[in-house]
Amino acid sequence: RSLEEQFEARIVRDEKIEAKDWMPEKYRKTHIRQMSQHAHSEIVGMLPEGNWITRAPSLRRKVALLAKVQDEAGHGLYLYSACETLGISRDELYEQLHSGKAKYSSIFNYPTVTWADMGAVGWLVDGAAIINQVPLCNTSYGPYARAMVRVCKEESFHQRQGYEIMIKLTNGTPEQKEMAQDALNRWWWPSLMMLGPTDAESIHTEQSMKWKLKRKSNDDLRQQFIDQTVPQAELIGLTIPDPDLKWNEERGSYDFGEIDWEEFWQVVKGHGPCNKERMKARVGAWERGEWVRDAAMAHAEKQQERKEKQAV
Amino acid sequence: RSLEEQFEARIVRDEKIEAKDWMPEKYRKTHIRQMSQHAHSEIVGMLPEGNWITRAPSLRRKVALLAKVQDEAGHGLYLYSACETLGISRDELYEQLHSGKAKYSSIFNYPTVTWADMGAVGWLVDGAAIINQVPLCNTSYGPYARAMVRVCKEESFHQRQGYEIMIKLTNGTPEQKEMAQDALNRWWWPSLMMLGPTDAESIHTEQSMKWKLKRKSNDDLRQQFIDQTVPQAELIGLTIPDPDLKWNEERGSYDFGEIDWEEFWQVVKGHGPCNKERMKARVGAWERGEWVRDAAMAHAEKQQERKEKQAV
Amino acid sequence: MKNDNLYKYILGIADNSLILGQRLGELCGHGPSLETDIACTNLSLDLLGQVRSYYQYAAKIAGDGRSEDDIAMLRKERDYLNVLLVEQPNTDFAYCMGRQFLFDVYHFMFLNELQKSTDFTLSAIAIKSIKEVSYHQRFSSDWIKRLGDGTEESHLKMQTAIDDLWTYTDELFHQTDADKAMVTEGIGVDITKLKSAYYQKVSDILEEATLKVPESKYFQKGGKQGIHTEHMGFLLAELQYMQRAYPNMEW
Amino acid sequence: MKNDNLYKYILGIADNSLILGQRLGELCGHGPSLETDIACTNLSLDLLGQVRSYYQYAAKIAGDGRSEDDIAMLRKERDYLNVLLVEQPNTDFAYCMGRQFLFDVYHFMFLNELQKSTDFTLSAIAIKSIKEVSYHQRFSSDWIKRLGDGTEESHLKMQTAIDDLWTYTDELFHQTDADKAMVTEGIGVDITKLKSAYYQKVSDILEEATLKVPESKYFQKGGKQGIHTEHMGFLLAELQYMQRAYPNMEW
Repeated sequence: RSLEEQFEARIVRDEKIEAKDWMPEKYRKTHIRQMSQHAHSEIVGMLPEGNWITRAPSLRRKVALLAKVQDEAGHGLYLYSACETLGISRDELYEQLHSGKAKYSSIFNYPTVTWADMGAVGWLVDGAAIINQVPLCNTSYGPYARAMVRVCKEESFHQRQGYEIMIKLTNGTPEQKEMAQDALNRWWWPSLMMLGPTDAESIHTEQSMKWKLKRKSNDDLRQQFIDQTVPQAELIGLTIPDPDLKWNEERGSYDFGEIDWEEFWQVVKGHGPCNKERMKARVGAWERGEWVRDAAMAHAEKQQERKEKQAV
Repeated sequence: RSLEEQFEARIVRDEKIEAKDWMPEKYRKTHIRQMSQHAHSEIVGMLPEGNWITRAPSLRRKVALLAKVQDEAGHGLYLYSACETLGISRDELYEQLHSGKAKYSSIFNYPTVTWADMGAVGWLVDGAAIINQVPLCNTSYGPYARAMVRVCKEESFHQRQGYEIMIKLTNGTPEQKEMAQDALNRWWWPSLMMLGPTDAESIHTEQSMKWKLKRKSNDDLRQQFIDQTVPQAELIGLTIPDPDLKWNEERGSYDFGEIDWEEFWQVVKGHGPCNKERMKARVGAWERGEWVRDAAMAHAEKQQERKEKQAV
Repeated sequence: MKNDNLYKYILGIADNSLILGQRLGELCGHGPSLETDIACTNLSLDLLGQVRSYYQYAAKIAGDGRSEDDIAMLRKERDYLNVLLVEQPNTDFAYCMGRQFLFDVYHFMFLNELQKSTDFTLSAIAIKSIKEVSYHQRFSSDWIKRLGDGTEESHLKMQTAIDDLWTYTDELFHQTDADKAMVTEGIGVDITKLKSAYYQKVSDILEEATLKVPESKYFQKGGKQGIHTEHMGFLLAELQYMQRAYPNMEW
Repeated sequence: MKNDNLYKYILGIADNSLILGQRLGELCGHGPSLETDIACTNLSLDLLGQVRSYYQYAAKIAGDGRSEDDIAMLRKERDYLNVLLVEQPNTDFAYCMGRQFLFDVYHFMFLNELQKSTDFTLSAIAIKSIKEVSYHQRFSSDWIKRLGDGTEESHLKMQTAIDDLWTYTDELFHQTDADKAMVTEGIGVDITKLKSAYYQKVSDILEEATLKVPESKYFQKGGKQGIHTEHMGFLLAELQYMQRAYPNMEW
């Protein structure tokens, strides 16, 4: 049997592919693309939440938010490392992000306008992310699968934390309730979009299914997200901003309204509310940090030289 | 008679010296030093007040503060222009400021910590400035004297405005009163120092008296300031932070406590609370603005060329 | 509120000038030259002066005891109705002048129409303000030309600023419900009618400045619905600090 | 307040960590590398965690119904008692690390003594915190060495930062009245006794980092009396924004 056939057979048997194993070039490339996109999303995702660290309304929330953003940085780190096992360097990955060649999740191109957005982002965005990611804990590429196990555990904690922010607001003053509803209004549709274009417009799907990089279609994931989230909203007295939302007894699922795909593509193409800001922030941090990274490198080299001299 | 003698005679007759007139080199240099120091003080003085523009507590106060800071910039402009009549360029003057060669009034090296400082600075700092400056409206060098007439008129408006801020605070809530008293506590001694070192330590004075660059000694000016300000403080229920302050019936003046000259010299030598910050702000603005000034110059040259071509 | 549409209409106008005035106020003492410092402070002064008239009028209409300062400084971020353009940060002098220019051209056209308002107060404010704004427009247009047709560096910086800020221009012409109601009543300006003249005027000046007119057809919106960029919260934290920390006091 | 000195003593400790934690929080997502971002967030987390214990204790002592958040976020600028050092801005990474280092060395020595406090709560907080702060000190010292003995550029930047920040070190050892009272009661640390060891330790590390130990004998003070630098007001405007804008709510 060819290498390729052996490889495919391993995947079918649910064996994990490891970094040193033979793999088709396309598998490698597709994984680099998806994993780096995922890593970039974690890193860019630090910005909209980081925006509220200095203004968090209580010390408890400030600490929790810091911890959450730190977790995201940690996720970025695992995922970049997993990506590096496929023979691409961190610098190359950053280069792809900064040049706009690599994508990241479009949701992070929306602004966090009020404190309630910290709740909505945790509840909805992390909620949608988990739905996307849980199946990846069993994906075929070992380093990715293991990273996802760790990521998912933390994400579900973040989601609960976000939902808890919303509970607190909806149990609060009328102003706080309004703030919570407003956040839901603004984040609902972008969260649905987060699960990707409709199946009709989605590319790469079949191949990705085979490699277990994708186990359900975008539309199925979206339906799952909606069916899971609507009761959570109802429970805390919030209204989903979709007049067409209705329980479909027959399907055992919610019917929902039309998604504004024009907005989705505008944001994906780089014209969302914060695309420019996010890239400015990332590129700015990278450029301002260059002398620091250079210094760390130079220092490490000096230390190495000294050690070698001592050893002689 | 020598040129020098004729020159001195004109000054004695209270004639104004103009830019084109002959003058001794030392006269020119002393004037450049004093006028530029004065101009620099206006420019640096924009910073501690500018610090509160975005946080002024009402629209009316915000507008008044903006107008005041704008006036200071205007004073800087007249004074630089007056200085330029003596054959030094604005760029050279800035260079002297930025390199630390030229001084500016030390009072602007104190931070403006609360809104009440906008009152205290107007009342005390502009008050002391006026006492310094009014005699200069009759100084011998024409361009300086004329600039000072204009400056003094506006300064006395600023002083009233500052005092009015203090009145409003002292008529306000206990918190506001406390804020006003606190500002007086912090600005009182630096304001006294603003009138210069004691006569014993003051240099250049005799020559400056002759040229009418100075008409009273520092200690006399200080006494005048104290005698004028103490009743103003009493009127609005504020306490001068000097336990030794006491009306001296015999002298018809207030006796007052020891000034901390060590602090004065520390600040003059560049080690006050904000010396570094102020210079960073000025130098930073100048450096960040270089490309703008270059562009304006380049554009003006292009326009000139076009005009000349059209004329041909 | 009885005159809810009029109230909101006034806030929409006033908030633009308040937020732009606040941004200009940040510059004070930090500009590229003493002359520009004076001029920018002047723009800020003019705008905040106009703003006071608007908020005083809004306070009268609201009739609920709130003062001009309460209205200007004690709303929540979601209740500020300014366009996103004016809240953009002072990234560099090219951004400051670009933002100013793109707003001034609109502002002038808007006031020119508002002069004809059947609302006497609004018309009076417009008549008083338009002279100032005419100067603003001249000032910022001149700088666009200077920087656009100055050095290579300034050309590049000016073009970058215009390209970035362009995305916020379309919102200037979005009508809110309050806008529509006020147009119907003869009080408000039909801003949709100003759009083509605006882009014509802006394009003419950009061309004179040897700058490219951006071709992007993607625009941002939200300010008029109170959904602002992430810069706004920090601006408001400063603007509101004293009123929030010392409530119900006179200054 | 009955225990006024103890209350003020706790605030003096807690405010240092709160303000430094806030400054570190600003950096989040904007650092020179992902690893430093994680580490700086960690410092911030540790400090703010410690801060909560202190303010909870202060709230108990105050006994006037105020919560930890009320104390942390609802005082006026003049009532914050942190040293000027910790409020200095994130000018660049050299300043961030310089500020951290100059504080960490002090903080470690301070907690080391506070462990022996006769006040059970303070001693417990110190015991819990010192492990974290020992790591902080190692982290910032390492960066001082890396940047000092890195490239020419980093050396220059690190030296500039140390020179600028040096002026704020003396204040660390100024005793307030509350400090003195607490020392007498066996609760507080006699910080004057830490001074020479501090400068020795700092100098050793600076020398290892090939940096010059600044010689200036001029120092700034004021923070411990609530007279802060002009940076502080802007920091507080953000820190307090939500508590001020939405008073008396639970989050």
